[in-house]
Amino acid sequence: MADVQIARALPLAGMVHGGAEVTVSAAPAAYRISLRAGGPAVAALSKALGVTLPKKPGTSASAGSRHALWLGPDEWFVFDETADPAADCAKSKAAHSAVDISHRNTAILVSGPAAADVINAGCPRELSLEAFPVGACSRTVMGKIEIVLYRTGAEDFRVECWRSFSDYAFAFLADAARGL
Amino acid sequence: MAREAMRGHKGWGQQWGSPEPRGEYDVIIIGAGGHGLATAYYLAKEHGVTNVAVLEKGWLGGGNTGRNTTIIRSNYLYDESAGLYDHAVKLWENLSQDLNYNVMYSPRGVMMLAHNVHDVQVFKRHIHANRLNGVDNEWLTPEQAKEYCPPLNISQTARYPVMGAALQRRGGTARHDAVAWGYARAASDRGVHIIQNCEVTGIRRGGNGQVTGVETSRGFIGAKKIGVVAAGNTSVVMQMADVRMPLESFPLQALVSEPVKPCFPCVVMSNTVHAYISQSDKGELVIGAGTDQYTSYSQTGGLHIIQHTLDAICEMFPMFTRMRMLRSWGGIVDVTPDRSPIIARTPVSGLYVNCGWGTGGFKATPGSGHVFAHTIANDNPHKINAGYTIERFNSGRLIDEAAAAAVAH
Amino acid sequence: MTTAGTNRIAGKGRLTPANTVRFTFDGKSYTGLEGDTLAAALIANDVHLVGRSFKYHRPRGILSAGPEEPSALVGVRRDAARQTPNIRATVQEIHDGLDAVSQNRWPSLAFDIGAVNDIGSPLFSAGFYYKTFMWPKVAWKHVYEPVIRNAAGLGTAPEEPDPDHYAGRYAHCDVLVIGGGAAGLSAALAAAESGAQVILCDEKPSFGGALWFEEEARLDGMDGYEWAQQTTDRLAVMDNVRVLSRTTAFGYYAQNFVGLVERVTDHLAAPEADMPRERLWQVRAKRVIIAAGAIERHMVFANNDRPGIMLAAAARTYLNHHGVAVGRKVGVYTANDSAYAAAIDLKKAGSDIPAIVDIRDNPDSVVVEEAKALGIRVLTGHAVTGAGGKLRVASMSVEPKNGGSAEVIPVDALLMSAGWTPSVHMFSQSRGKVAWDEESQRFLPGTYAQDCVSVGACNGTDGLAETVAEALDAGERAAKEARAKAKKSGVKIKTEGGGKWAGGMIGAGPGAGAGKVVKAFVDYQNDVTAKDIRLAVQEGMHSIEHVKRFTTNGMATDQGKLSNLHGLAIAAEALDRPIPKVGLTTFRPPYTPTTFGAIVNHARGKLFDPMRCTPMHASEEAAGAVFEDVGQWKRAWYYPRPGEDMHAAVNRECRTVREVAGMFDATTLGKIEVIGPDAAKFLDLLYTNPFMKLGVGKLRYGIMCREDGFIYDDGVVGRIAEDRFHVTTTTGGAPRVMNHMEDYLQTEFPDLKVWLTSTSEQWAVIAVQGPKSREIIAPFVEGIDLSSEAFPHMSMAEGKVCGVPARVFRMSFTGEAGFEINVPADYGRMVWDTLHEHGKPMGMCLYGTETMHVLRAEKGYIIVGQDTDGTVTPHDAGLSWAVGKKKTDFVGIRGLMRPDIVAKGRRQLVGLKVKDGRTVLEEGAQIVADPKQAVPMTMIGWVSSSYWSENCGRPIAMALVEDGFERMGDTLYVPMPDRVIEVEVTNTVFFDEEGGRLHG
Amino acid sequence: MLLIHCPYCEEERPELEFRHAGEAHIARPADIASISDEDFAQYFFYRDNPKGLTFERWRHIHGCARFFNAVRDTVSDKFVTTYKTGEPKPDLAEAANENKPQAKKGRGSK
Repeated sequence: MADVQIARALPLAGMVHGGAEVTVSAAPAAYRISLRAGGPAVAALSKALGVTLPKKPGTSASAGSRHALWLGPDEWFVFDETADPAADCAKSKAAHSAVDISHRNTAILVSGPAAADVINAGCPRELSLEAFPVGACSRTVMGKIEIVLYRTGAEDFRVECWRSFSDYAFAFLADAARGL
Repeated sequence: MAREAMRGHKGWGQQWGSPEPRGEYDVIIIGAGGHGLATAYYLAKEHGVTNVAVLEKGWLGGGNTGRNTTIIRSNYLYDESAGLYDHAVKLWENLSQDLNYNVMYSPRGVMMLAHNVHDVQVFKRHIHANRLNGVDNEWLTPEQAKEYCPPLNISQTARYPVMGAALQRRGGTARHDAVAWGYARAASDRGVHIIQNCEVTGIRRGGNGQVTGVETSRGFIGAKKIGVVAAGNTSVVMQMADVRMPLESFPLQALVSEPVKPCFPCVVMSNTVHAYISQSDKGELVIGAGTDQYTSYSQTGGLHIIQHTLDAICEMFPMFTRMRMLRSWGGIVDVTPDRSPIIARTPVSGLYVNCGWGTGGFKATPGSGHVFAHTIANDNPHKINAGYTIERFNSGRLIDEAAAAAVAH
Repeated sequence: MTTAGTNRIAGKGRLTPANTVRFTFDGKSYTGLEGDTLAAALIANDVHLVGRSFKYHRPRGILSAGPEEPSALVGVRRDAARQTPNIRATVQEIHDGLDAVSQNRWPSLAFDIGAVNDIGSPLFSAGFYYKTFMWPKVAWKHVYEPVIRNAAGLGTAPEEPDPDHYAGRYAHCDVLVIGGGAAGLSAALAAAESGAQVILCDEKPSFGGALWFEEEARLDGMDGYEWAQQTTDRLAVMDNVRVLSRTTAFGYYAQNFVGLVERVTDHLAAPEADMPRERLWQVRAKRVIIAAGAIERHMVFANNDRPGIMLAAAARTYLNHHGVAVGRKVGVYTANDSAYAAAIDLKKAGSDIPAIVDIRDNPDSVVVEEAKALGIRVLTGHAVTGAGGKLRVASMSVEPKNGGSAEVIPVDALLMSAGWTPSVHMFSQSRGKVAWDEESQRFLPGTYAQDCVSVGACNGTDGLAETVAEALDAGERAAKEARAKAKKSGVKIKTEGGGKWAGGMIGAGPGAGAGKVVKAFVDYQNDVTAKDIRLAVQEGMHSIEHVKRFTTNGMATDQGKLSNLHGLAIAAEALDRPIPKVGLTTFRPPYTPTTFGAIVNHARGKLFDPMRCTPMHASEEAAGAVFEDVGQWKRAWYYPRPGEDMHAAVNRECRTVREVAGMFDATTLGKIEVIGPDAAKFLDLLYTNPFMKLGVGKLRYGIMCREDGFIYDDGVVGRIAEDRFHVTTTTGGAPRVMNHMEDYLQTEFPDLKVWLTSTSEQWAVIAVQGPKSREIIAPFVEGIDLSSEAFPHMSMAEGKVCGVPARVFRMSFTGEAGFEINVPADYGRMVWDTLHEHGKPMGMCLYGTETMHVLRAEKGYIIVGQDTDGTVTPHDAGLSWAVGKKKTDFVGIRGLMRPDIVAKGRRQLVGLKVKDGRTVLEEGAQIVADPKQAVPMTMIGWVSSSYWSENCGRPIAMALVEDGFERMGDTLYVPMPDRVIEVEVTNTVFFDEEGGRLHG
Repeated sequence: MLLIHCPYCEEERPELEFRHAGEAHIARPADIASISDEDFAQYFFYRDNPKGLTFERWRHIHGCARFFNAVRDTVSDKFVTTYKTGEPKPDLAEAANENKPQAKKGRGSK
């Protein structure tokens, strides 16, 4: 084969928008799958993945670098910055659908005391710690796009969106961070 | 007028009466909106049917007639549509004189913007079809569009740059209240009873199935024929005669800005960016918003629908960002599966229906009333509304303007 | 003390005399104090004339001290692009450099030519438009309408794009309190101390509401206004409370969703660049407490609009808050007690009060005695029947209300109060039904529709003690309802003093009653007089909605805050019917005019709508691509080289693809991964084509219909494994096809074991097409035998391209041998650049969507949405082969059987050959059989696709023509404005009819 | 903007996350290919469109992505209940009583 330098180009590579109240930055590359499975397969898949797939709506589970987010009654979003969860799913015989979406999505990290306020500029969900505690996750909307929102800390969120919407998402968050 | 002014306007009589209902009418029209009043007027004027009552549960012209953005145009694609709407425009052109009431028909031009190649293809298709149908509609370059409407942003850096526009010069606006009042006065002058605060609660039918009259909040009123022109409430009224309709009712919102000096000379519509705007004689920017997604009879809608509309307005006319919304309101629009109206007989003898105008009924008011009056008087449609049957949904012969325009690729 | 205006009273008010502010009005410079509204500062400088009315251009002054102001509207200008019309001088705070101008006058405010309308006003009665201007017919458009338009319209719209920034925020709370007077503050405090999450907003710069002017009110032993500030401070530091001043609740929507607008910078001389001008708050509250207060009404009498005539409580605000006396010789005309307080305050501040004219015969109240004790003449049972002066009130005519001789009393200001109208706006917007309270002659909250409660003056509650008690209770109760763990607040507030809101009159006063031809204004801004309302009734307008529309009463920028009740009362009197029978007032959003920019907030410019770009966008841009918008996507349209126009570029690209090869970015196509044991069965139901027998590693073109049988979408489906398919959709169709599939899967075929995942953006798709395509990609492909034998047309395989995992499809939308390479999106640009670099020296070009369209048209391939329009079936499109004949069910099967779908006369897709061999038909052009017929012509079809085909050396076109399949070889006509074009009906394949090139 | 209880996510979510999907409980005829034109039109085009309580479908498209059913009053736009796809039509009388507290009367309605 001809000699090619393999280079993965993240859509927002290196982008940071910082301020005292909030920092908006591009997340590093990750492996991601959309995992679909019926009830009976969940235990087997949890075992294969090494993380217990949560059954409670809107919750997540983590093990090491691997995070599994409940998105629907038979749907989980699993991401991992170091190892490919698709490979682990492939080992399970249980009926399921695991689709690689590592490149479909990209992620933005929003951190700081005003993180929730900035996301609430376009996301109509209640983001108090009471309503959306650390570890909470959900598909929702922000401005004119769909996102997956995942709270990783009291003042830290991960915003996942489809690749071609990431430019909009980043610009939106940066605009929302102005003049808080 | 000047004479009345000097007499302190004491001589102006009532524009329409407030008669007590008779025991029976030849025709009862349910709904005193523009279409219903126009139907009554043309029944009296063109068909000599004057023993007519128009029943209205609220106040005349208080439904969609009083709640729309008054856009008038006829540059529709299909023969059936062009025929119907252009018939209406021809009536609009002489309506003030016909009714002796200034309905302020203002042919200031309706410009529809093309923002992508698909829009251009669709508009050209309309323009060609309109030309061969004898309906005016012309293509403008972006520069010509800007000349016609100076506030228009034709910058190539716009999110969806304007690639051109279709302009119908005979299109424009009219004063909605004046249309209802003008028809009401003219119909009343010809003997039609307009009975407000009279809600129809039932449709009575005889042994042969033929309608015999209506139950109302003011008692039973007999009728040989009944025309239902109840817009958003059509399904409810038709249910009274056990007729299920291919209709759904949605909230449609609109808004006006505070009045400002003339700054917007025509009507601009953009289906792609979702903006519909003109300026009223009073100086208000009149802006049509979209429908909410769910069926409702609430006459209210969500703020996000208004937001979506104003997004588009501010994108296309960035100087209006500092303008302010003065008033917003909602109507109930009844929508058919092919977004074209039904103006037809029904499976029930003596029962006629005129409905399904969706978001665009105002422009058709005179034409709709005219052909519906014909349909009721002759128990047969006018050739202009022959295709607007209910049965088309069984046979598949739809009149789908929206499908012809809106399919993206 | 003259630095901040001659009417500034030393020792009065709460502003700091040292904090002066310079501003201009109509070009003249004035000094005011920090904390002044423009209105306060103008009155301080003895300027009462500030505007002209809408219709008659009558001189108008300042009527109020709040957002209900109908008259004092000005334009405010920060710079050329920051001009705002119709700003209420009673709301706008002054700042250094504020530049305000009067409106609706020419050439100047004091001398306005438009005022001739006032003299001609008998002609311009209510509804005058409708009765005239009809003859001659053309005159409306060319003469009357332009004149009317120019006369109307108040201020001037800005002409430049707004450079300011706006922000938005969604917020949630247990309790939202609307209004921050004594009631709102008490309610908020009780709710907050109970542990609820509270948002409190008030439209003014500081909290207090009526405490701004009610000097005698004391709470917890403090001056009322001071208490309000301390309470605000106490709330502001609580973690569970958000306090928003300068924030108007403008819209109350379903399920306790309330829109607030916060004005952030308009009061600042030099706002920081990043600060938004306004911020929209969209609040979802578990409970809402409406504490919106009440609005004082004016008295309806002749010439009640002269500058210097104002509401009594407004005068108290100017005096007690701003330290400004509205006049030195101040008349008072009232129908209730509250105006007495104004007279007393002004008297104590040194103004002369020539008389208090009280329309009541025997007002029995301590304030009457107090006024008399101060030596003020009180004329009970009297009425003001007229005002003298033009640009400023100079006198009032006073008569016994039941007739008698008039006395003209000189004044330089005239205060009036007809009583207080509870602000039920938000309650009404919440879809609550107001009810008429006969006893107090006012509309009050009747039946509630949402989880809210009204407290204080807006609920008809009189007295400070009662208001505070009601509000504390409401606050505590709301907290308990919203939050299970709410505790007892323990808040107690002691009150003394405070005014009453009850009493007064509605409708026209003596001298403005029936039969009187005077200008007694009901709606100031729209110049609606009592007489106009009677005329409307006389003309048969019996519903208040008709009266309102006929006269425009209540439709001005204040939306009837002062005028509605008076108008209703006058109409009711003329109709001789009780008020509730004439109509109930309902209110719609917004409460006060709301800036478009705030509503739109972030969704401007780049954030108006997402612009979607493919991973290869930057490379395409660098290669000179011109882009087109396809939905939200930017797609490379064509790649012009220097000197080439679109036509030349497309011709070159078309030629190059067929002669050598071309590379095309197909990333935007939708992709869905369909997985599960029933995947084939599911696709078999969703597409017209059969899918059960599609082999692994094979591709099939599929058509999707809705139940009506019309083409909904199309695409290529590849079978990756027995239970795994890779489905593609059109670019625009991606989301709706996914929704359509999910709908059937979840609700109609829930027993099928299938999962759908959108992979549209997982894959970058690079199409390499043309005779040299294999040669170009081969060096970079691993694990796939690309030979035609091993990998024939309509096959797919997984392998590696440029070292990254890839799905390679052997397929073609051009009619050439070609490949579509799917690679994970983040690698897309790398693969694209690599292939481009390699292919370019071999003669390969990049091509865009336009060339793609031409090449596919040369082959007769349809584009859904261009050659179909939602009314075209697969049969109409000549795709009957793609409808499974043996299938017993698929979505659309029944729709395709309907009588008009199978009848003759369907429009069918055919090719057109232009007889002259040169003319490119216009897309959308209509087709007729007989070009000589008269208009309206019978059209039998239309041109859906049309191009110059460089490869065919002639124009090609496709068209939907009535019974087109039976017209092969027929001559038809395309009538254009200047000529008729002759065409021949052909099949739709114009190039390589045998299809040999596909397999090369 | 409505607030809609998603029976799968088990909480109320803002309307922006949802897509309305038309009248509920209109099953696709199993023998669709053989039904009459009238029956097909009734299935595909005709709707009850009631003023009052309506059975309707929603999709939590920007949430859990599930379709579900709802009972809503089309006059007040208030939801009576929501339930999962496939569950039977709820007993309206019962549901309405449970969810419809007496309308609160204000001072004005004596």
